[in-house]
Amino acid sequence: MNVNIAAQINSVLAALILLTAFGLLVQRRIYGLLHIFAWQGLFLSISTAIVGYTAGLHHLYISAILTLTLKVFALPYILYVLIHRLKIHKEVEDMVNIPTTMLIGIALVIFSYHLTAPIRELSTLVTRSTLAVALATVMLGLLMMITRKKAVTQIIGFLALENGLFFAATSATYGMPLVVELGVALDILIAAFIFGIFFFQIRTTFDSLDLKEMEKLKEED
Amino acid sequence: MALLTVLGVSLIAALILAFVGDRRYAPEINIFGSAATFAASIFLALQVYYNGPMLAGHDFFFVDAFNVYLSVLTAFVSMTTALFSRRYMRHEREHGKVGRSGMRFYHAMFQLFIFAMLLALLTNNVGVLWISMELATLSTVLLVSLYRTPSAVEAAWKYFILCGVGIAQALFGTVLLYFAAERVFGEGSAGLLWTNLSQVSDKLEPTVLSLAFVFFMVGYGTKVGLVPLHNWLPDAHSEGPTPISAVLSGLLLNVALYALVRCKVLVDGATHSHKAGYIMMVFGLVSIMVAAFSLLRQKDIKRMFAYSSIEHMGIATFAFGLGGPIATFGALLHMLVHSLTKSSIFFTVGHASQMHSTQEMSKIQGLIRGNPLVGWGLMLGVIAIVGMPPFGVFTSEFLILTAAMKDAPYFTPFFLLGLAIAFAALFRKVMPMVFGKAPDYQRRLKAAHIPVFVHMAVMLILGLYLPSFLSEWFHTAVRLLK
Amino acid sequence: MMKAYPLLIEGLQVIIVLLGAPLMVGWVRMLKCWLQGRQSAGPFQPYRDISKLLIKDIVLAENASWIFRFAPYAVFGATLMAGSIIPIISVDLPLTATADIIALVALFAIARFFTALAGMDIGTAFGGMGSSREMMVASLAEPAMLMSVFTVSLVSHSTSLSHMAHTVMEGTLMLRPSLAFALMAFVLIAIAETGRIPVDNPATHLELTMIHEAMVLEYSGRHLALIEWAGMMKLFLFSSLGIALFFPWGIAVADEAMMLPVALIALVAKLALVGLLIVLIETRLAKMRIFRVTEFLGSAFLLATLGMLSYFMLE
Amino acid sequence: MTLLPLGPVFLSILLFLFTAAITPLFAGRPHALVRVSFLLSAAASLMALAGGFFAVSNGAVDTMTLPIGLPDLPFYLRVDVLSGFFVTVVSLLGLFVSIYSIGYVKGFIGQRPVSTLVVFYCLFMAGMLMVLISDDAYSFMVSWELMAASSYFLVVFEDEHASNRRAAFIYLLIAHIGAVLILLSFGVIAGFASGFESFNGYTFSAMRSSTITPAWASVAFLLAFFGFAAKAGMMPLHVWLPEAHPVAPSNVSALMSGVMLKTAIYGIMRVTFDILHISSWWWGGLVLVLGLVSAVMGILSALMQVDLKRLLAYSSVENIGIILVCLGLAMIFASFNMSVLAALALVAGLYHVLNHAMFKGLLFMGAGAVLHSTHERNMENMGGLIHRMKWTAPMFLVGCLSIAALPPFNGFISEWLIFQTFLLSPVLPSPVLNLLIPLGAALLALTAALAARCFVKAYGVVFLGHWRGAHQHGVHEAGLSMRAGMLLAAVSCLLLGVLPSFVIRWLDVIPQTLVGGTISLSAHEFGWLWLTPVSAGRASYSAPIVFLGILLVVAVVYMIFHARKTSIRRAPVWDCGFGKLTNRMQYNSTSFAMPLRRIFGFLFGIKEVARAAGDPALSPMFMDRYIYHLKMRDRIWYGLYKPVSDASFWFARRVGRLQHGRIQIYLLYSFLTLIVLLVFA
Repeated sequence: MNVNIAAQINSVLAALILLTAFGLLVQRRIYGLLHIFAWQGLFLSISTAIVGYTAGLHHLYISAILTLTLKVFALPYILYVLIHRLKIHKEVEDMVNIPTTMLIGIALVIFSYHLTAPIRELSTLVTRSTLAVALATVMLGLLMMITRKKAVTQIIGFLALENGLFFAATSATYGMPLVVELGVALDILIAAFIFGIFFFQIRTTFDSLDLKEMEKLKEED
Repeated sequence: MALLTVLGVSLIAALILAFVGDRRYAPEINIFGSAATFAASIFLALQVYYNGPMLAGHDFFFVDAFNVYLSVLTAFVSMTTALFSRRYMRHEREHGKVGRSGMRFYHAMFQLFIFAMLLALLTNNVGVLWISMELATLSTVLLVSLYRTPSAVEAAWKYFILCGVGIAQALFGTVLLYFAAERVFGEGSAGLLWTNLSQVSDKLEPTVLSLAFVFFMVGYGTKVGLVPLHNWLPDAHSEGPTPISAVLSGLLLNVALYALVRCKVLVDGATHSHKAGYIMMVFGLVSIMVAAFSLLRQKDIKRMFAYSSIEHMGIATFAFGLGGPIATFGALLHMLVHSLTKSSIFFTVGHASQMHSTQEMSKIQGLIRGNPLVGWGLMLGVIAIVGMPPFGVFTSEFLILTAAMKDAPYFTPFFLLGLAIAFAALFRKVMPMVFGKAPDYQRRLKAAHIPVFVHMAVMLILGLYLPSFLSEWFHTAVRLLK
Repeated sequence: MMKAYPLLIEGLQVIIVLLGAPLMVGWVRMLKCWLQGRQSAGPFQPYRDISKLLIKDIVLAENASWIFRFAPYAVFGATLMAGSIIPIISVDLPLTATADIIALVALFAIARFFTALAGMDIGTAFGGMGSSREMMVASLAEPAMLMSVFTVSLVSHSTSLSHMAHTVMEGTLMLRPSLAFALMAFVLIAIAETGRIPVDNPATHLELTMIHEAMVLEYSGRHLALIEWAGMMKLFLFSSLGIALFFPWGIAVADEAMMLPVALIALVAKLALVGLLIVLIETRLAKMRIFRVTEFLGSAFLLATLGMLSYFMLE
Repeated sequence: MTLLPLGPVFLSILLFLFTAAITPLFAGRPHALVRVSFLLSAAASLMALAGGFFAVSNGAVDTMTLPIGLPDLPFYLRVDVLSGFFVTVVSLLGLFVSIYSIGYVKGFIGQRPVSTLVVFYCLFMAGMLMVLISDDAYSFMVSWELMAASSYFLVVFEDEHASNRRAAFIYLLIAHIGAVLILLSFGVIAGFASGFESFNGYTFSAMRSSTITPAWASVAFLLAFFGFAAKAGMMPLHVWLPEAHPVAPSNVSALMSGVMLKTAIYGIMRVTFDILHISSWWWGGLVLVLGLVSAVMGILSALMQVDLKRLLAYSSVENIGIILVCLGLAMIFASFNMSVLAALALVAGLYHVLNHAMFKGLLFMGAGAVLHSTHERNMENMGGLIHRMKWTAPMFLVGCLSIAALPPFNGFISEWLIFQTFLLSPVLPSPVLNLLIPLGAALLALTAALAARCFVKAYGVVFLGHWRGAHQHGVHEAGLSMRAGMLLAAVSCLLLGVLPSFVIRWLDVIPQTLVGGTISLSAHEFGWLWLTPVSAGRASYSAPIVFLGILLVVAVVYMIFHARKTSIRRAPVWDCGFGKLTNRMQYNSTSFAMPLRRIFGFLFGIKEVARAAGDPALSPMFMDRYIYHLKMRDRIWYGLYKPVSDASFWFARRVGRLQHGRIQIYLLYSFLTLIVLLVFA
């Protein structure tokens, strides 16, 4: 597989990741969100593996495997179990309506492209054009967190944001050093545990996972 | 060796306490662990003092004047906080606010948190710095929700999400930094080592670095509690157990600012402009102003001092942004003295709220008559924190303000306004609590007096006499951060 | 001998002040009687009044403290001290250098301070009212007075009374607007300070209008005699102060022993004229309401300030 | 042999600190504590007094450095003539007040712990002295704030009342804001001195030799002036003063009013005359105008008061105004290089500093004695104390006479010198000043007359007449040490008033160093008996002769009139035949001030309500009683401070909306921050 083809495949994967990011933004059903999230993880993992193969960097395989296990299997599974156990409503409500969100999302993609333009010029890597997508994914994840009302969807948005970061790491620099990658993965794992605990805590204290319950601490009166 | 002890003891203590944290002797283990860490950190500091900056563990650790004093500070405050938490947590346990597992969790996470902060300070790897910052957040998230009250859970959730998102942006910044470094160093860990980066910072690509700085600013700025990224801070401080508030305010914010400043040095080196400095100054100033005005309307005592922390972090950020030898010196000193003062305030605040079974300030009265130590401790703490001599905060604010008058005179009116409002707000609230007659619902309490005394003494000494080794360190750090 | 001469003049002046004051008051009263078509008791009646009071026993208010008893002496002492400073017959008195115009004003202020305290001391509404009003008048008159004499001292570059008199005397006779303003202010103030109509009425004890008399209502015997005497001296001194500041011609200069009789005659003539002026004012005008006094004194203050300003602007 | 003056001053500070430090040893023995500690502070004051006095009389400069503070910036200490003079003032009153305090503080024993009072009293004294001798910005600010903080704790000593706490709060707030302004001013000057490459620029000696552009010098001057003026209690920054001084224990009020305000004057002089050097005349014009405003408004407000200590506090505002007038004149003259006139103005100002310390200290001590025995601050409930406090009454009278600027007491001397300055001022190059100066003289004259009026009222209502209050049991004379303290102050009032030429000869070296002019040659043309500031022809005043003259006349008259024994009969006062005079019918403080309210009422927000109470059906003509309400609003408070505070709270409410409670909004903040930074960076 020569570099050119790898780059093309990578671009396709990047497009898919962007698509899934938008999918997360517009998806109303919660299981649907989980599926899309898992797909995004899969694309990310494949992309990492391909970059690792092309660049001959073997530690990227480890990253890819980590991504695969964490983002494709473990986290969606944990979330699935939690949602099931906590009997969370299947429908997801948005704060802002979906067309508006999409428009904002598109604007963010353009903005990311504009921002990464100078970096693209500098880079010599095959993956350089995908940095914009990575940044866009980060921003879309953030946008998702802002527009969603449920604790679970916020977490999914947060994880999507992390995916974007991960993608940025591989696309801009062929991955961070292994120590860092491992550490990041560990942190994500701990975070997953913590939000798991949190769901139960929230659930027991508020009888709901709706974030509306958690607006008591404020300065207004 | 000292370095390994510094990091290892707290990690081991965390592991031990995870199992025995609910026993009667657990607080002693906690104290012992922190004391050992502190002793080791002093040893480390002596090494650095005599031998200069050192690299260790295959360049994985780097100890210089900047981070060694923060490590000693971290170890010291964690030790005094551990001392304080012995009495404080016993009281909480006796009043049924925490269970056995809660105590275990508390002790283990306390040590883990200390470990994370020390790792963040001592590591040479910018990536590991990020990881340990995240670890520090994660270890305290569940401590904030320790009491399981609705507001505690809410506060913890906000802390978790906001800091999580914030720190994720810092990761993006790290990626960009690595990207820039790779072009100089090529593939591998070398590109993330701060010692390497700082040597070649002028070769790094300025556009990338200024972009990276934005992400660092937003990311670590969230943890520093800079406005408008600060919203988690008052919630988390007010709802968690007081020892945790003390270390969050006193230490975590410092460490986050440390991370930000390390990054700023690289960016400045690359861009040869003062842009990062200006961004920091604006953030600092906005934080000072917003925190000061927010202080005016507080009802909850811990929330109030949380805002005061925002204000002081704003001051330090402003000073680092200002740059120049005197302002940077002032900023370094400010981090030190703010941390000591604020944690000591939180100690007394914790006791005060225990005495009245509430954190509502209108119900806390007559502290001096009820418990002179707590009352005077709080009063003097507030005097110190608002920047009155002979306490250390005055010294740093003196340096920062005079330097600001020279380099950024147009900012000083806002600075002055913020300081004045904060002063008025704090005193307005604290005076009725400290003075006056003790209400009948006030409880007698055995206060943990040693930590308060020790902090007060150190604050006083630093206000009147800055030891020469400290100032040498600061001067070295100033040269480093130039 | 060189030393003795000024001392002699000083002694002479003190005697003139002590003895001339009742005479002047008697003269004013006599003139007033004539103008109002009454029969007068002659110019020497004040002497008789004072000596009568001196003989009488003292009836002291129950609550009176030592302040009340000390005040007449202080008032008398301060006034007499003032009398020994103003150049009345000679500009070269040994004591003129002791105190200048500012000190002179302050000496009168001492007298007033103690009178007002005495008014408060007995603990009646009258006394308090008198003190309050007296101090009100004073608080407006005193600055106006200072402003007025300051104008003169600006012209003469001095605050020393003899020096000021010298300057005005030796200066060419010219119309200075500043001095004119100052003189007008001075006349108004002198009226207020000496408690004459239209500010105060020395002849009445009508409660609601009186100022000075309210304060000294409880005095009797020699205390009253001292107060009355001091009051007379005050009138005399203000008149001669005005003369010394604005019309000093005729006052003797140093080492001109021959000039003394001339100076004395000039003084008598001038004081007689002043008395006439007072009587004219008092018969022409009615007493003002107490709060009109502020306007009266305000205009005096204004005039004095105008005098000073016009010195800076016009001269 | 020249005596080095810094040593005694420094030792005295150490002694004060030592006294504060040994307080815990006396736990449980308050009587011993009070006696020992205040005797020690009296000794310390005496020591400082010696140092300060020799500093001025030798004209020597003595410096030393303390190895504390920042490592590259130790505490620089320095005594020169200016600080020596102020050290003398502080320690002289400190000595009297310390003696007085032995008796006064004893009154608190049993009511509240006196140890805090002792500790902070000593720290306060030490802080004041340290302010005067520090020679770099850092140690100056440390001492300055130490002084502020310790006096704050003294103000809040009786902390149960919310009003006391409020007073202390306002005090500390304004003091702190002032301190920050001073600090910024030092920042400006230090920036020019060193460019902030090192700490050396913070020393005053570096600041002195720095060359600073006129525009920045003006900025520095304004910052320092307003910073110090806030502490000095200049209008309109005075609001803390009438709140804080009354509620503090009276010995502390005496020190605060008498000398603490003077440290601010010292600061202004140090910065303008010594460090910055005057560059433009409008500095002096500004000081002059604000001084005049303070003087007139201060004394008018004092006249309106019914609280004795508040009255005294407002009178301090007035006196500070007078001192500022002198400084303003000195600055104007100095800017036109008229050094002799500047020297005269400075001497007048410094003399008034000394005088005000003495008589205001005396008056506050007297008020303390009254408060101590009557437990009353409201003058409406006092009266007739002259019969019960046979010692305090005459000493208070001395204070009143002095502050009313009546000869032969000291207030008159400084007043006289100020008027001389005004009258000697020639035609200046600036037309504004030419109009301002006569107007200033007029207003000053008004102030002096109003001051006399104010203290007639104070003395008359408090000490004369009948007791107006409800109970008068236990009204007693003050103790021996209190009387001793007051007597010493009263004697110094008299001595300063009778022997001014010695004092002027002593302090004449100060204008010589500051503005290069001196008046001593002309001042003693006629010898010590006469005071002739410029030349004998211009003006002269002989305080001893006036004093002896009045004394002589009074004695002679007394002897003549008492040659014949007459009987004195006591009788009830004239009651117009109604025979129902009660003590409530006396003129009181409110009624005494009534004419003035009519005249100057427009300056204050006055609301008077008088209405009859009783049953109108029963008898419409004769009411049982009349009810009179007088409400006075400080226009400056409502026009200047309240809007600021309201605006702060309004803004705080706005800012509070940032903390909205909804996490999505918070995330949006961080998102928007990111985007904004990305766009602009």
